[in-house]
Amino acid sequence: MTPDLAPDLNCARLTKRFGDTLAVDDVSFDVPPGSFFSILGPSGCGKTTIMRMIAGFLDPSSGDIRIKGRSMAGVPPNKRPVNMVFQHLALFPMMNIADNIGYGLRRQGLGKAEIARKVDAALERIGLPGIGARKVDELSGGQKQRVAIARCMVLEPDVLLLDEPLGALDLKLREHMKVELKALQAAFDTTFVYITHDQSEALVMSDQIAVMNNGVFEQVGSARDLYYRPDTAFVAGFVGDANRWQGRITAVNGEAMQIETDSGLTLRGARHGRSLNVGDRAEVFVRPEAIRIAGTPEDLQHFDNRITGTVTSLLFNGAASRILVRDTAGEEIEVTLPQSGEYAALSRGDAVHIGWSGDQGNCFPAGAA
Amino acid sequence: MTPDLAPDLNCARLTKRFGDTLAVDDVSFDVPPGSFFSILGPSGCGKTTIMRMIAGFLDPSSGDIRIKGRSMAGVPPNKRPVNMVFQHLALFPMMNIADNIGYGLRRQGLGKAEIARKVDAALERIGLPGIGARKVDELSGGQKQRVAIARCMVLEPDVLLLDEPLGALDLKLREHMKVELKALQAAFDTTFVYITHDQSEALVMSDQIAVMNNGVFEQVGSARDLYYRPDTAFVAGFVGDANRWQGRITAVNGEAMQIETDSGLTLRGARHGRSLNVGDRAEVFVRPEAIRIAGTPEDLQHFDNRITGTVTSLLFNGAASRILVRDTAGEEIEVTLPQSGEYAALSRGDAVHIGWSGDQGNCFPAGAA
Amino acid sequence: MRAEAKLGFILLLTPLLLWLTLLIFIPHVDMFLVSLRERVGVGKHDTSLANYRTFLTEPLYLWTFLRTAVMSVVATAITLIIAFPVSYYIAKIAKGRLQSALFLLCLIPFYVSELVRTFGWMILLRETGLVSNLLLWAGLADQPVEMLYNDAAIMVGLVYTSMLFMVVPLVTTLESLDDSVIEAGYDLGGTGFSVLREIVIPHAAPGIVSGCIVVFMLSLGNYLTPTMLGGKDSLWFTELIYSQFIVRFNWELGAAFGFMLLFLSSLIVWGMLKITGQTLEKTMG
Amino acid sequence: MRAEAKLGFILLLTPLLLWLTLLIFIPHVDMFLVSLRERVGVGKHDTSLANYRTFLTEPLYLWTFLRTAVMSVVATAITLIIAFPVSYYIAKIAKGRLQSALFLLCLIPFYVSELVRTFGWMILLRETGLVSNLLLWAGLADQPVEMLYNDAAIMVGLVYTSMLFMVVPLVTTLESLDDSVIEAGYDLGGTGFSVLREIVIPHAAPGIVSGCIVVFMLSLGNYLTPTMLGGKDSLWFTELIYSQFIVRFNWELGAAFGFMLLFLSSLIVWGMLKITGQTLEKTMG
Repeated sequence: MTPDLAPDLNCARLTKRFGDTLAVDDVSFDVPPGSFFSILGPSGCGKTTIMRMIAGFLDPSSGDIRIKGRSMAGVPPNKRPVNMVFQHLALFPMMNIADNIGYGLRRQGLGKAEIARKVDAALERIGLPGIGARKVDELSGGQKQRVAIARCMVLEPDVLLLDEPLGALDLKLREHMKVELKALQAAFDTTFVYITHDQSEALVMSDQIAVMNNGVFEQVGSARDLYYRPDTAFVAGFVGDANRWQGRITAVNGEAMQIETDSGLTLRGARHGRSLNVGDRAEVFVRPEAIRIAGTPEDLQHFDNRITGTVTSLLFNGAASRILVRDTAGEEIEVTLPQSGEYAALSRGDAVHIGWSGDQGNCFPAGAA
Repeated sequence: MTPDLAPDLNCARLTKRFGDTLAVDDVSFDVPPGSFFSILGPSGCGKTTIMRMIAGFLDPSSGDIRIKGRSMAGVPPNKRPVNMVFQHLALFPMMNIADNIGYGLRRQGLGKAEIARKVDAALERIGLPGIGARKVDELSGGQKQRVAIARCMVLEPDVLLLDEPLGALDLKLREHMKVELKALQAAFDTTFVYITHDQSEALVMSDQIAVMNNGVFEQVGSARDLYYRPDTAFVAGFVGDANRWQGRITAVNGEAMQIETDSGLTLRGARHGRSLNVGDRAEVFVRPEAIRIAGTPEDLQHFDNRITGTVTSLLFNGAASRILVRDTAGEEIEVTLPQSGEYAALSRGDAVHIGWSGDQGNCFPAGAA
Repeated sequence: MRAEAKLGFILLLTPLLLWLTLLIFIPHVDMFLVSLRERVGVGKHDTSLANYRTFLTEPLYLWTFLRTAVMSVVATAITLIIAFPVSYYIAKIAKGRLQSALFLLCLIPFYVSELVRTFGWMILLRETGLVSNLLLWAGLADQPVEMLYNDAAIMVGLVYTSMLFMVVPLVTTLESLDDSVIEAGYDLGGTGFSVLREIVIPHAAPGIVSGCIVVFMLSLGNYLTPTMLGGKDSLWFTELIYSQFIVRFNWELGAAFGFMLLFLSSLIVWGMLKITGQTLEKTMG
Repeated sequence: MRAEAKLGFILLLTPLLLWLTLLIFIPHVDMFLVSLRERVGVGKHDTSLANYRTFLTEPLYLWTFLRTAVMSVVATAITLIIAFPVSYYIAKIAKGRLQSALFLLCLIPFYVSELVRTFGWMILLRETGLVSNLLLWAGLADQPVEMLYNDAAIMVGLVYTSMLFMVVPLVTTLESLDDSVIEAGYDLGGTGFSVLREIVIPHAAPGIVSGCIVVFMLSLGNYLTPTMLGGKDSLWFTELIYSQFIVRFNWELGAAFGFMLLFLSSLIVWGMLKITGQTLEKTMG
């Protein structure tokens, strides 16, 4: 991952038009060798289009895709050194597991004995030795998942593309597969390009994440960058949960600023280098876990945002429990309860004091998302 | 919700057999008026069968269902004072929104003017006034959801059944609809019976949750009861995340006990009233957020379980970030990072000290789940 | 799509287009041209509408067409009434093997040659056949009964032959109706009848319409069944066409008859679509 | 299920069961019984296998059956070869309106009466018809060409009539093949040919088999097309049956012929299923 390594995948000014609509708009990025790169965005943002262009199922309207430095223009899907794990896995139902995994090797013209050896090695590696003779529909969801990955990995592709492969799994298994996928990527030591609309999948697994919206990359960075230092209002709203206010800036002092929200609150926030001036309309995002609860206003003296309100709802969810607090302006603010179990005894209608530091209030020009 | 109120819904020794398989096995429960009752369980546990028996689409093999005290035996679905929101909503695609909502009222033989008035009132209540003339497929997922609820609520049922209605929505919307559903239930003040396999839906919305497995209720209680005081190993494993060890009990001292795990660790746990004796095989569950991290072993002096290990993986997910720690026995332990952002700078391979209080280690007889 | 793929598609489409133009349009255009020729002598022809005039001025021809059309409409209605519950059962109630088996049953008429099947019925229904003997034996008749050569026999033959063409589109549309939509209909207070009228039939409408069109046209154009099972009074319009071509060798008049059949039946189908408020596009859904 | 619902289902099933027993089994059983009777005098019959003996000892009959079977197999093969790319195009490539329109095209043969359609071709292909004149005009022939009354004309008629019955099952099975499975085939290094052979055809096999069975049986049992388009040497087995029933009034021999058609063709279908390793159950999916 040092910068002097040539990127495994390089997309330069990639653009795709469908008729009048611009699905992918001048997107450029590099994926370093051996890294886990995710493209995160809502459905219809163009992430699937990018993936299909890399795989070769779509031709870019303009721009170039290079894999290990070689341009892919005009190279058909079956000649590209990339393979893809499809959303619904697309295992071949008419073949058994061994034939599924061996399909690509047979296409390469390998001998029977060598194919059998490689297939066995791949099954060993995904922790499912000896299931080669089974049928596809005899496997569980998680097993199919692993077979789909093995079917690509036996071909030793330069880049493995994964198109929301966890979407079809049920909840508990999905949590488990997140960890497992990351481990498989480390074991195979191959570049993974992963697309998803689920921010927690992207955050947990990726080395680098590109947040995509309306055909453009809003921000590319590590999970921590996106979460703590979003570049745009869209990223702040899409990655993780956030309370959100709109208002007008009344004072700017270096990075710190004061905003009068439309509902009438006065909040302090930070612009983190963005161009915002007094009188501009702005949006403030505050994460629920950045807000502290206290029994008395004195406990919150060190915060420059302090609000008194009443609890309207308790959203118990174990370690991720939250409360909704109605502030004096009538809006509801989501606040994460401390994991320690403090304040777990709060109930509907209780008065609480909440506060957060102005530095935690990310400000963006309004209307940007 | 005071106990002297007659329950809105009462199921007594409900049993359903399909051929040789026992889908629902002698289940009894009461749902008090105006409460939000959830049945939580993995797919195939029998929760859908219970719901279909309440709605009248299936007849119980034995046992009785009473709604507001009236037995439903032999009452067909169209005569029961319950309505159902289906998993895929089942809006009538051949009708517009107003006709969808008015369908049940027309069946009751109400006059046109009154139907129109009630439909408008219902649309108003779900926050979508004036969309009556639209077609079903012109609505977004969340709007359809609300229309499906309104279609039932205009009939003022005694009990509203909801069959995983959030399953078809995308992630962000699902989070939002959890809060909204709870608010709708409060607004309509009707008894909701909700079935789901998603523990966070059940935990966030419900007054009471029944955890179901293999046709029986494992535990009925509030979200907090299930999370902090699970009655069975199944509940401990299904509700929320947990680290899990199997081993043999080496000492019992009142509620506290000591366990030698199969991997060779010595852990302390608590039996919370369950019958466990020295020499029994047992399972211990510890929640990831119950485990504390420290830089030096001294900081963990007050915990009776202390382990030193190395970080094998960082699972960044904003406020719910975790690390995996490999202990001396080679097992991986999931530990939630503090929300404060402390220890956020940990990286793979770092040595860490972790510890938790023995009271947080829930012990169950092994093989119970 | 890359260029070579496009070429592939064009190659794929070629047989279809050939088939379309060669086998559908040209014969009909040519037939129309022939029908416009009036025989004025041996091997000599003029272009005129004389053949169509003959059709319109001879009451027997018009009457036969009308009879054929009415009988076909009745056959279509009977087929629909029988096929609807059968299709509903196949699509919504039968599961697994039973569903496959029932569907296979609807294919059976195509397994046995129409000709052989019709002869089978003739053997069964004739004066000395099994049914007649059964009735005699049971004392329900005091002399052999002839059940062939009447309109009822034609009707049975037409309905039987048409069943598959009604069942397939009905099963297809009914299968696309989500079970939970029907359950929601009951759950919200609907009775069996109101669910059928307000939910099932509106949803199945495209299938009903396309099934009816095909069955109507098949019945109208059937030749073997009405000829063999029908009596002397049961003249079918196709028999008129056949006799012009084969018996009288008057191909010009036969062509005119053929064209009138196509034209008038299209008119009827169009009228029906208008009346029921359906369009062909909706039907293809 | 509650009792009243059960009653409803039984009522629904009744027409199906009636139809099944009355219209399928009884006629065939009766036909078989008739075929076992040997006419020993006017109105007097013995039970014997004489009719079947006649069939097996007269070379013309066996020869005609063989000819019919071979022609039908060829017609089935040609239909499959034309229908497969068309079906693939309809199921996988065409979208929306185009898809509907193409499917509608396959329905067209059922819109026009088989009789009228056949006469249309007769007009087109006869010695004084359009095609013959075109060839003369283009200098490709120096005297009028008769294109009717030969095996090629029969083949065109059979393929055209059968197209829908091949396209429908093919489109159905091909539509059930997930697009991404085909894409995965390419992505993992497959060429167009290997994807077709290893993925598309194995998946479509049930549709191919059921389409082929129906088309083969329809061709074998067709009467109008071979009779009218075929020449004197193009004797079709159904013509033999027809002449026994209608011309010679020998219903017993006709019934035996009909039964042999059913039996031998079933044998052929069974043999084909064995050879291709398919079962009827798989075919119904």
